[in-house]
Amino acid sequence: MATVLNPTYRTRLGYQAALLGGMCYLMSMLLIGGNTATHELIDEHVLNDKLALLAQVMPASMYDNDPIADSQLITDSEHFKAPIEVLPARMGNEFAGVALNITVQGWGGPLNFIMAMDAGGEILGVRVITHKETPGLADKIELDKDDWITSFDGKSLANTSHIQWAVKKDNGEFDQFTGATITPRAVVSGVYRGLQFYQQWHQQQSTAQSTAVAKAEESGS
Amino acid sequence: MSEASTPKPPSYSTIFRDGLWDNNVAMGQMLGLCPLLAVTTSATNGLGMGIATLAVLLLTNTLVSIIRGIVTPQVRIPVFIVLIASVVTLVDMAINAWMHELYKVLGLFIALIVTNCAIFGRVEAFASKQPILPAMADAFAMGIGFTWVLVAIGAMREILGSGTLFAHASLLLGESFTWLEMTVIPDFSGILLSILPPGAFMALGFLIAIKRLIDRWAKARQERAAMAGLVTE
Amino acid sequence: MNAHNEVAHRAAPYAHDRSSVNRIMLQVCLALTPATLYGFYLFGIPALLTFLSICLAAIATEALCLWLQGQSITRVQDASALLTGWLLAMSMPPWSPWWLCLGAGFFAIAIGKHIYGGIGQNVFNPAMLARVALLISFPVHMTTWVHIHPLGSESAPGLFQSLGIFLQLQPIPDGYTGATLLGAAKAAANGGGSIAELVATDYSLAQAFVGQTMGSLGETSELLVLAGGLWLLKNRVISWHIPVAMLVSTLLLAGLFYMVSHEQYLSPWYHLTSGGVMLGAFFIATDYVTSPSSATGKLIFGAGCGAVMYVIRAWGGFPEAVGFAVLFMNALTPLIDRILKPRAYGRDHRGNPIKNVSARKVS
Amino acid sequence: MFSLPIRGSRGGVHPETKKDLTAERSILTQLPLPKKIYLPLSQHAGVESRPQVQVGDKVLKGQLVARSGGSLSANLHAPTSGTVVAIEPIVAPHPSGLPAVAIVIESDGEDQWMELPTLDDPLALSPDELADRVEEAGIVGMGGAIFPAAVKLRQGRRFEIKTLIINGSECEPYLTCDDRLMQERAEAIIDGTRMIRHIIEAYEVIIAIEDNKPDATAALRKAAAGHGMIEVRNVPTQYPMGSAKQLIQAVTGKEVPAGARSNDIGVLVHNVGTVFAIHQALRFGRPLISRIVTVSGGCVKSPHNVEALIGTPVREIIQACGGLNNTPARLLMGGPMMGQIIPSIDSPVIKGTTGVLALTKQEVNEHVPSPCIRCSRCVDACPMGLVPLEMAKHSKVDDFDNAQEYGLRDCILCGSCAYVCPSHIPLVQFFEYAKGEMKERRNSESKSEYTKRLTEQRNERVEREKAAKLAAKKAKKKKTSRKAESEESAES
Amino acid sequence: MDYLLLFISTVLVNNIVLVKFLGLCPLMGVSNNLSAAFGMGLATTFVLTLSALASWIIEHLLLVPLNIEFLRILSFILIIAAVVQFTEAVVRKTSPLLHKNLGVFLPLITTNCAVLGVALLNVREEYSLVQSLVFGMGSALGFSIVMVIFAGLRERIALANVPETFAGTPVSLITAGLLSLVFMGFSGMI
Amino acid sequence: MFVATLVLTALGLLLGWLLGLAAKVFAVEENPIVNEVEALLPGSQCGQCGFPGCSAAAEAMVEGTAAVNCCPPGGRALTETLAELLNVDLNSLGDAPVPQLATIDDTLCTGCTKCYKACPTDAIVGATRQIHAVISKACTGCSKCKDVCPEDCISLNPEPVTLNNWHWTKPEAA
Ligand SMILES: Cc1cc2nc3c(=O)[nH]c(=O)nc-3n(C[C@H](O)[C@H](O)[C@H](O)COP(=O)(O)O)c2cc1C
Ligand SMILES: Cc1cc2nc3c(=O)[nH]c(=O)nc-3n(C[C@H](O)[C@H](O)[C@H](O)COP(=O)(O)O)c2cc1C
Ligand SMILES: Cc1cc2nc3c(=O)[nH]c(=O)nc-3n(C[C@H](O)[C@H](O)[C@H](O)COP(=O)(O)O)c2cc1C
Ligand SMILES: Cc1cc2nc3c(=O)[nH]c(=O)nc-3n(C[C@H](O)[C@H](O)[C@H](O)CO)c2cc1C
Ligand code: SF4
Ligand code: SF4
Ligand code: SF4
Ligand code: SF4
Ligand code: FES
Repeated sequence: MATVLNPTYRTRLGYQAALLGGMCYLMSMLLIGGNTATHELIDEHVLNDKLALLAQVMPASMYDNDPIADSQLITDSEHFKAPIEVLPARMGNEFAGVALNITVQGWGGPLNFIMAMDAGGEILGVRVITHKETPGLADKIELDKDDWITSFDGKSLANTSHIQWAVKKDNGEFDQFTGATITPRAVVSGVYRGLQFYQQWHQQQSTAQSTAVAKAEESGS
Repeated sequence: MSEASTPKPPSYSTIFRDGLWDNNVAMGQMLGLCPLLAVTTSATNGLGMGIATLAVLLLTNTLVSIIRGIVTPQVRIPVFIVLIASVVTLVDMAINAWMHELYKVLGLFIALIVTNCAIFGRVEAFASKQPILPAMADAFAMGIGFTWVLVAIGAMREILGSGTLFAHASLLLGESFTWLEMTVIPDFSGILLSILPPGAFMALGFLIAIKRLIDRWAKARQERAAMAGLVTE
Repeated sequence: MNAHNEVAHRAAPYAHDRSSVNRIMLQVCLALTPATLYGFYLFGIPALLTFLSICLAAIATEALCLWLQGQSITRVQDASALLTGWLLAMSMPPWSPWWLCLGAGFFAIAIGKHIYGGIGQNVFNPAMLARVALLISFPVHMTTWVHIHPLGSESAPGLFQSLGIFLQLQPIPDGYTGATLLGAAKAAANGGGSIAELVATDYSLAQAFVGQTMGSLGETSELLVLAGGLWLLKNRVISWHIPVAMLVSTLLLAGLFYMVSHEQYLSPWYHLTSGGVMLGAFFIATDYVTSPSSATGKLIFGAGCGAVMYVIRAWGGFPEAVGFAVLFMNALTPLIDRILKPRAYGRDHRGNPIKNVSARKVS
Repeated sequence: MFSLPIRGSRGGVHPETKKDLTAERSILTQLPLPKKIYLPLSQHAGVESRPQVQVGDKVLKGQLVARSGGSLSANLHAPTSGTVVAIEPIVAPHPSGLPAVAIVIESDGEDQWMELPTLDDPLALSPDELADRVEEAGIVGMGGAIFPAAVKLRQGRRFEIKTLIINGSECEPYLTCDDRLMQERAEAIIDGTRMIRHIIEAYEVIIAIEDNKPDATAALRKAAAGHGMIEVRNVPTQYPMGSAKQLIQAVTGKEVPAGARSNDIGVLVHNVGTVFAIHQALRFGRPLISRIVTVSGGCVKSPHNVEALIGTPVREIIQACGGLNNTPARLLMGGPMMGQIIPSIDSPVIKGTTGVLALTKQEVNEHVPSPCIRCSRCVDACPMGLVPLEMAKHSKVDDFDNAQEYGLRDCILCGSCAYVCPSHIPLVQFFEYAKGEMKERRNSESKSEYTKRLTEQRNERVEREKAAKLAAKKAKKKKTSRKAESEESAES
Repeated sequence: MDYLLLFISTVLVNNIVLVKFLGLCPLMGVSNNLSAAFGMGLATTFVLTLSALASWIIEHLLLVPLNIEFLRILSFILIIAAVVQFTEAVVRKTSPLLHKNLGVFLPLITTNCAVLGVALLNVREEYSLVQSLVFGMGSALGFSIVMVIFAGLRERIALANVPETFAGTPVSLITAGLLSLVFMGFSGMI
Repeated sequence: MFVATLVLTALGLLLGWLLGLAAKVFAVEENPIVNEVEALLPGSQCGQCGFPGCSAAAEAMVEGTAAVNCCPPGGRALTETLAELLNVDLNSLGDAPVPQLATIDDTLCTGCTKCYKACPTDAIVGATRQIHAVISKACTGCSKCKDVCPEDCISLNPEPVTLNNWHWTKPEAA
């Protein structure tokens, strides 16, 4: 159809329409081909990225469920402006811990990190996923650049007091980076609020669970 | 783009000279600036982007040259754009699937190769008027020309900004690129400016200034040589 | 003796007042001298070293650039490079290391000025450009402020220690550095602390005005800077429009928000007495080259400087915003100049002839 | 938003007046007669006048030697008696150094007046008649504009003139010719003023004098005492107060609209020198053959005002002032602000010559220009509210449209901007250049239009001829074609 | 308030040209004269707003429901290109004056990364329809402001005696860099 | 999946049709700018530009093969108008040829009227066998008269500088 070479045909509307339509047709076929060839790989990559990240903060040996599948978005305006993603880990049916995907405000924009806690509320690890802080200055929050981020390991609400949850400049426990205090401050306070959130959430969960269990027992009995 | 109106394909040496130096996409035509400046925080990124652009250029120039006979002016732009967009989507998919790390760094800018003015510029100015082989050669020359500028700017900014060159090349491009990685200035905390947006503009500005100096020097030399020729005769 | 050899055939006027570029620049330098000397007294020998190295770097770069462009090197005599270096030094941390100083002087003159063709051609204020570029490039060094250590006092570093600090052979001793008022306020605001509390405990307005505070040479004694500025005004080196507009707009904006919240916002008087506002208003925003030429344009320019400065101070990421504000308004200057031309004699503001033709024709 | 009220006066500069060199010395009137007198045919705004004498003719003092060459031109009279020895190009008293045709009269030493008419009281004559006599006397504006006075008066009659301003401000440094004239001949000036008022029927008359000339003010006040309606008023000393536009603003508070003339707002301005010349012409029938010239400057041994015959070589009036004590850095005709360098010391004094200045290097204070530092002093100094720095920058790259945008059109070339420029940029020269180029362009545009029209006309004609030829051929009349052609050429 | 914040952030803080590096070719190409820059700014505002709207509709009414997101780039750019070309044809015919001032820039805009970039960013940031529009207009305004400021600067630089090596493009680029440096003053403001 | 093809193809067809339609409905006649340029040119068809006449020159200028300053009779004024119209950078052009004026040497002129007939602007006056003269106001310097003059008495020179057209030159520095 698109091979008519007679110039008079070319000025006809049908020709224009057919040309662009045909082009679209061909190209969409091509893309469908491309998509079929790659989409599985891509999906896998995306999943792997997430798992890899999770693995950094929570050893895979800790759980046997699929935290990503079990994840839920929770809005907790008391602690965080943006909704946070909660990825619960279970071993068998036992609650083993949780990973939180949290976004706070950094110096240069949103700062997105993931933190994981064991069932006892002790931090297993924290990793920054994406941020817009100044490279070379505040990017020491990345593990690649500095191991500052590991200073949270093992901390909990129990072993570190409210006052200690701050950068040294503010009389707290954690180092700041010279010349860029705002970023560490944001991370420290984010992690702290994450712990608080966890505490609340965990309590709700267990009360919900216990009431559910109680209910189940009730109905069972 | 004066060659746009010449019906006869220029010689291959002209094509390459133009692409690599004289009429370089980035330095002569001032096109494709967005990716050029956005992703060149390191030489590695520049190389990745350059290769992606080269691939797209090659494919689109070829395809457009093939279909140039049947396109009419009324729908020319949309048709070319559809073609370019498809090719870019394919490349995007491919990089995402097979060079995922690089994809994460280049991000949005792969999709934006569609509107990279350089691609459309070449298609319009060259491929839509020339047979396949010169079109391919042109794409190749322009692509390589674009890539080297990307790498050069990336290198300038990376060295000044962090003292390294081709850092993370193995991570982004594959293990076989490990040999590229090097530290140029050890223990250098870097001039932040150069990897921030202002540094990008200024790096390109200085690169073009350097190109000018070289051109001028070459011309002076040529003239001197010509003069010398006169003297002996 | 025939002047025709020097200045060729030339149209009228054949008379000229005594002004010259060199004279103007030196007048500005003179106006800066008291504040500078006071700064040396407060910050001691390292400050002197910083100052000298920046000025020398600026002058040397100027000479180099002139030579590269094939212009007469004697042009450095116009003292504009000295002034640029001087103002730059006034705005840098007083104990800057040598490489920072040399880099600053070089950047200001080479990139800020000579890329555009030298004196009078640049579009941005060279000194502020260099300061901001360095702030972005080396935020740590550019925000290292030392407490005052007046010459002769015990804590003042001796010659060798000063050289050591300047050449970065030894670090600045612990406890010598701290945050400026604006820096602390910014930190307080970002950390959710109370500004009112901070101000009440740590900072005194009178001290800031007289100069007993930390900061750059040019932001310590607002009083001496103000005196120098007024002297320039009196000598008609600068006009009142920019300084007044800038100070008034800062005062108004800061006052407005201070009324909204004492907790969150700093009092306008602190805004006026810290962070080199006086230096900015009288010496930096008034740079001829980069500010508008009409009176109305100058008013808008000054007000804009004040407003942008306040916005960045109050909500932006940088505590010391004079440089950014001035540069931002520099960028707008060509537009201001184009739009706000003075009203020409016999024309209205749009450039059309006025219509006051009243004489009716007799017959 | 910032619409400021129209201010009394704006801009302007205060150059050192240097008037003390000559202000206290009375006018030298009895200069030795020059041997030769050179009368360029173009001493006024407008077209050249046409010679009425031939080489070899004998002329008497005051005799008409060249007649006005059109509606905008002026008559020229012999300043002394003698013989016309040449009508030839001489080096014009003009910075270009180009030649200009002049009538050269060799003085016979007698200085013999022609017979002057006896006149009735001019105030009893009709204004039109008086205007005719002013024209006859060859009077042009003596304040520098050299605009034919009669034309101005006649134009003024077509408007309702509320205010006649006599311009005695003399704002140019060095010059004191008006000052001395006002001091020494106040009566005559008042008399002339009354005549002008009579001609244009003005409601009020204001003699405006800068407040640095108290003696002149006093003299005129005294002379004007008997005549109501003539007010002698001081205006602030500020250059260019003498410019008509600025003076009108200072005196009446009104601005002359751009592109309009002072007549349009009911004002007429005349210089005191012009007034004196009009007095001479109407009272005594004397044409304009001499004028007061300030001879001053650091290189002049004994600076004085002199009453010089028009056409006297500059060399001779300098000699009358003791000669030079140094080679001048600049030799000027007019004041230092708006005057012009003259190519030769032998150039003649013309009707518009207010002064002859021989300035030292220190006085001129010229420097090699450096780039503009945008200090905007020129903007502040400009009495017209223009933006000289931008005008110059755009003129420099020949972007005249933008130069116009910033005010080139309205520039009066007063030089205030260049006077204050710390970078010593020859701003006025940029404007002179730009104005000249624009004029050239306008000319070439109109020439282009003109030739286009000519071409079209010719083409039409050729067509017509062709058609005619064809018709003629058809009619088989052989001779006609030639005839038609010669007719055509005769027509054109 | 959130919309306001988003707007300010897009205009000043994350300026599309100076920080996000989109639309640089027109910035360099069409800024040597103020009126052209102004026209380009207006035309871009029009197209950007339109494309933000169109792309949101396509994404949410076509691509997502049909699960064919991989056609995103293709369909976005197709629609943008067609709309732009159509507009241009209409403007050229109906208002030659408008065409002279705006229309000539329209074809240029199709290949301006900012347009597709904004559309894609809208999707990536998961903006709502209103947010998309705010973002689109904010970006456009940011683009126009920079365009006009830059044109003003370039007009002045054109009159300066820039050394030969830097005259023209290099000094323009460096100025753009310095302008971007100045805009960094707004960072941290969000 | 193939719904994708369908959607896109439909979209393509629709848009293609729309654009084709737009091109037709909103068609504008070709290049009015050549006419505009031609209207600006002096129209004396003198050929000094190297083209066989003004319309050819106009076409070449619009195409970009002729410099906008190639027409000497038009002078700077025309050059600038054209440069603005065609968006050409004036600085990139070399020096324009200077407009010339013809002068007839009256000691040699025999009054043959050949020049009179050749002049496209009727700039030459004089009847048969009388000395001819050039009205400089009307002469475009096309040299046609010079070419036909059998006595070789016509010369072309740039317009002389006089007191009337002299003006200050552009200052050197700053
Ligand atoms: C170019 C530049 C980038 C900056 N980036 C960051 C950043 O990413 N994170 C941060 O916390 N502060 C950043 N800052 C902010 C300042 O350094 C700020 O003054 C500092 O955070 C205040 O903390 P201090 O008490 O350590 O001086 C940056 C400053 C500059 C000049
Ligand atoms: C065609 C023409 C007509 C003029 N008519 C008058 C006139 O009617 N009245 C007048 O005062 N000046 C007239 N002028 C002269 C100028 O306006 C003259 O310069 C004026 O007196 C202002 O003096 P100035 O040169 O000091 O500004 C005329 C000028 C021209 C070119
Ligand atoms: C800048 C400038 C300064 C002038 N200064 C004087 C002056 O001092 N005295 C004067 O009589 N005319 C001066 N004139 C000329 C007047 O504007 C005006 O032409 C003159 O007064 C009209 O009178 P006239 O036609 O009798 O000469 C000056 C003109 C200009 C443009
Ligand atoms: C009142 C005044 C203020 C000045 N301010 C500055 C300034 O802030 N920064 C600077 O680099 N130069 C300044 N200069 C010097 C000079 O204008 C500067 O070197 C030019 O910008 C160079 O083109 C100033 C000059 C004067 C007269
Ligand atoms: S006075 Fe001179 S240096 Fe100052 S702005 Fe005007 S032209 Fe420029
Ligand atoms: S010469 Fe022209 S621009 Fe300069 S001050 Fe006088 S009127 Fe203004
Ligand atoms: S030179 Fe000018 S007037 Fe002569 S033919 Fe060419 S375009 Fe026409
Ligand atoms: S050169 Fe000769 S033919 Fe041409 S216009 Fe002049 S006079 Fe006429
Ligand atoms: S590459 Fe972005 S606009 Fe050209």
